[in-house]
Amino acid sequence: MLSITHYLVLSLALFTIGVVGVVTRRNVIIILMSIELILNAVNINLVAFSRLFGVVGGQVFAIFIITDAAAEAAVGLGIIIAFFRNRETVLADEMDLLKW
Amino acid sequence: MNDYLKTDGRAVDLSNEIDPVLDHSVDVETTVLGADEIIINMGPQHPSTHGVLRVKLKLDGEKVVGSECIIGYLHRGVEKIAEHRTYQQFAPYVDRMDYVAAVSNGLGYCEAVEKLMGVEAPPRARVIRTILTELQRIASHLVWLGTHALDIGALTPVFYCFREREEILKIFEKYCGARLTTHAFRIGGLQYEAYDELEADTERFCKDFETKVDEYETLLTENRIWIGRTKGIGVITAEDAIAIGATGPVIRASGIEWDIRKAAPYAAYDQYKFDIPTGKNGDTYDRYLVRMEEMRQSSRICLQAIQNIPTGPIMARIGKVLKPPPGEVYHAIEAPKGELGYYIVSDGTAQPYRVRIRPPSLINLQAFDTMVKGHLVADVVAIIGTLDIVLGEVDR
Amino acid sequence: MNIDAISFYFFAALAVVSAILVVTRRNAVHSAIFLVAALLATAGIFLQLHAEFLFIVQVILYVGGIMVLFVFVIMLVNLDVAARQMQFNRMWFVALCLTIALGAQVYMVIHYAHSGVMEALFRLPPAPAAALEPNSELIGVSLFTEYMLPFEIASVMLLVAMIGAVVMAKRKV
Amino acid sequence: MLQELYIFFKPHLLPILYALVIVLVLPLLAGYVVLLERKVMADMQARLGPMRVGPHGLLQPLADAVKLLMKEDIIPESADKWIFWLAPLLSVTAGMVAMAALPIGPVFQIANLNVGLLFILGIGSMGIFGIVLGGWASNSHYSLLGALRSAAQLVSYETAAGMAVVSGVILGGSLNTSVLVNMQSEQHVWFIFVAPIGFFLYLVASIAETNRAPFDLPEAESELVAGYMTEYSGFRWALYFLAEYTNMIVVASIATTLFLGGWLRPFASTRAFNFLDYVPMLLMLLVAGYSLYRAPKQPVPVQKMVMVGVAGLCFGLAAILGAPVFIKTGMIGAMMPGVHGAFWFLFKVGIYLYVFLWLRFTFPRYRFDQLMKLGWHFLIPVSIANVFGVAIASYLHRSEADGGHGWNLWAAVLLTTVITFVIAAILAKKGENPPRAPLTAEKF
Repeated sequence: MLSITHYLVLSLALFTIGVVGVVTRRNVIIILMSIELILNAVNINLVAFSRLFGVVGGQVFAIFIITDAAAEAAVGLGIIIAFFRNRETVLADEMDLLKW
Repeated sequence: MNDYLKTDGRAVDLSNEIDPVLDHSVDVETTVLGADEIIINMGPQHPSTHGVLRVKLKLDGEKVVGSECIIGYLHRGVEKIAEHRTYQQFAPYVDRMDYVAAVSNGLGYCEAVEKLMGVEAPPRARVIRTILTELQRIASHLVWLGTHALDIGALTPVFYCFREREEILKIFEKYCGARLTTHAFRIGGLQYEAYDELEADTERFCKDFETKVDEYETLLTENRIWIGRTKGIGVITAEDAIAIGATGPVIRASGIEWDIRKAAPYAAYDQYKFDIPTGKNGDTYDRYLVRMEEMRQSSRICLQAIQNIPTGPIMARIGKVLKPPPGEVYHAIEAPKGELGYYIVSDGTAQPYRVRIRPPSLINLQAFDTMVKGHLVADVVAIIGTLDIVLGEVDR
Repeated sequence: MNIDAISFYFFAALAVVSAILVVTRRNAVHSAIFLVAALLATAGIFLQLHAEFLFIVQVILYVGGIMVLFVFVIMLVNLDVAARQMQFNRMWFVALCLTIALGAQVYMVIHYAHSGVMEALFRLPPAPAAALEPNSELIGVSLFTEYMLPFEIASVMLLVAMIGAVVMAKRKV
Repeated sequence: MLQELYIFFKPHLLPILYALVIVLVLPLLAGYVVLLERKVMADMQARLGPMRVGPHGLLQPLADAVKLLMKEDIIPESADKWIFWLAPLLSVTAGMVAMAALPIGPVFQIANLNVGLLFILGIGSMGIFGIVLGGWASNSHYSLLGALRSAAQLVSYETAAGMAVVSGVILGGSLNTSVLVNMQSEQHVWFIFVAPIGFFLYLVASIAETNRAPFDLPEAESELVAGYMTEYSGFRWALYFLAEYTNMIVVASIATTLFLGGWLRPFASTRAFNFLDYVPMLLMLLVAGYSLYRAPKQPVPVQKMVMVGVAGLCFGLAAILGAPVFIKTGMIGAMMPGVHGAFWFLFKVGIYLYVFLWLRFTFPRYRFDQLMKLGWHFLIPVSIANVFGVAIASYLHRSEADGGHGWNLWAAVLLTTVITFVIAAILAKKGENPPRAPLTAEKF
């Protein structure tokens, strides 16, 4: 039978993959995508526990996290576009100027 | 291609040169974001450049900041051909210039040669010429309306327009056997006598046509999308239009009442009452309204003309071999697209020394750059449509 | 093996495999497609957990909204050049450490699940499915009563993010 | 083992059957919608349309399908092969999966989801990936520009469409499609009459969402050749086409469910209009009669046979539709809601699609900036105002016991509709260009 452990392990796996992506990739867009993975891992936990305890709060928080992900994606991608326009690159380690 | 442009004498930035045959696409990445100004290439194989017009557009984002029309893809050397043909032999060639208004082309040429020779077509011929030319004007405007609306995305008017144009072409076919490149007139008059039902056919068509124009107008004139796509698009002021030498509906939409049918009447136009519609704003919408009204006026002229077709000969007395006296002549008529002028120099032989044609499309096309500046790429299509150019005439 | 378990393992495997592909693909568009797959798999897990509303929010917002934005931006910033550049920086060691640390946590979770103080929690049977029915109504009521303030704050945050994104991406400031 | 499998699948048998029916019938249906479109277009443009394949072009869709399948499958050299392969599939799959939650009659529904309406909207919006990825994978400028336009357009108009849907959901009080229809039956009114502006907004937004004229910018042939489909040919192109028509059917179904009373007969709860039950049968008999009348006039024996076949099919349908009306008991009588529900649902979907086609052949095309302006400056504000309006109307109408004011429904609706309309008119006025000098045709 499925227990909460299954969800925790899945969530941790996704989280780890996301973290590895954030740390190792150079492309900012893929880094942002990895962050989305991390947020998703958190969502799985929240929903699993919400189901475990029969309380709706976890799902509400998951909705907030998705909202947050939307905001983050919008602003992050806006910055990437602005950056690309000025420097013609999307690599994280070339974003090494404080202003241009 | 590059060689051609170089010898053409224009300063062309070869770094931005795009092969016209293979690549007629939009440089997307730079269009959307990249550098400040880019150059894109439209045509010559593009569905809405009405033939083989090639337009180089300088863009800032999607906004056009400059343009250059590159023509000559349909150049056949019509003017040069004229120097090696007799006067009569050359007459069919002019039909191939503005092929959607072949009758008007022929009228201009025939009258120019007549003027050079000092003869005049008999009254009957002149009236029949007027009727056919006005029908041709309607047909030409119908083609314009259909394709222009199609470019802007209205799918249906083109079929209605071609339905009515078909009736006109049937009249032509009955008259001279040809529909498109008719060669309807001869120097000195007409070759064919009017067929029996010409009056009846014309009357039926014209009476019917009044309601048909109203039908097109219900589809477009008050339509918000149509207004949005045409009002304020491609504006040219009266001063600019005069400076460029624009004629026809293009200049009339800018508010100048210039129509050769009134200014220097030819054929039988001095006998008929008609109005010259003019616009005020010189934009695409006004040009549309002007042309719509012109169709009504043409129909009005036809209805007047068929009331009283004089009897008599249809051909002036001229010889088999035309040898006009040495000299030169310029004769212009009001073709559907504007002033169509023929400048003919004769050296007294049976072949013209030089024929220079002033095609309205070419001169009006000069307005393109003025019109297109500051508009979006999508408007370029509308502006090409509103100029009503025929590349066969532009390139000759 | 009931349908519950089958669907869980299916979606979990799909999510993990797609997630791995997200961080390893060279081409950003491919990464984005796999991220879509991973997000859809997560949505499947939500459905398996009877969180219908969240499932549909995940599909509409994440897949239909955020990911479209991602794909859009990837296409705007021409990546022909970027794809040929080095894709990974030299932080393998850090990544390895993090992976080991997180892996240790996984082990601990499993370990505690079978023995130790927290076993009771892990053995707790899930609440009956009816506890969260009807799902969307419950979430709606909850959002507009208990979580009213966070909800408003979230909407203000979205507004701010929207304005921020517009300012950022505007052509010439 | 087999027994276990049977027990496992038993509750899913009927949905699987329905799904099979949809997957098999949908391409055919889409093909015939194309034929309908061509015929309607031809009629509006004073032409005949397809006439060669089968009598009156009735077999044209099959011929088209065969032609498309036999075409060479071209994948551009520099395309991203597997995304190029995947993209059309994504589009079609999204459309077909969205079909799962549609209530085609009270019986015929694959999955009666609690969040059915959102499911249709959400899954349907995934079709956008097929468009964007296809445009990108083609590695052609026209395709990419078309795809980007398409994506921007879909995302913009999805907001307005969603808001319009919300106005219906407020009235129905549920996201479940069947419940929504039942609510319309209970309240004795289709929601189009309660939220007319909402319906209108949804109509406009749904046309834009399915990339149909006058919003067909992504495929604007005078500007972009064929948009994201430029590089596609043969079967893959057919898949995109199928996806487009599937999406049309899906949005029409949403509108039907939400605003047009779903599977309900017109005046479903008024006894005096019970004679409308005969309409489906009579309609079919009419079509059958016309087919028989035309059959001898067909030039080729095969075409005569096809015509007779069509007549036979229509007679069969008439029998199916008519039997439950006359025999109200037993098995046959029980078929009544399912069969007639499906008929009325498809009938309304057909009318909605006809409006699509009608608009397509009447209007010119918007320019892209005008399209965006219409979406963001007009439709979205109006749709938000409309949500408020509908909410206020339903609050005023609700009985005082429920915390409302117990107004007459029509008074409340009239009030809020007029207010919303005024807001819309103000917005529309604001967007207009200043008045200009009129045309003058001066006498010479």
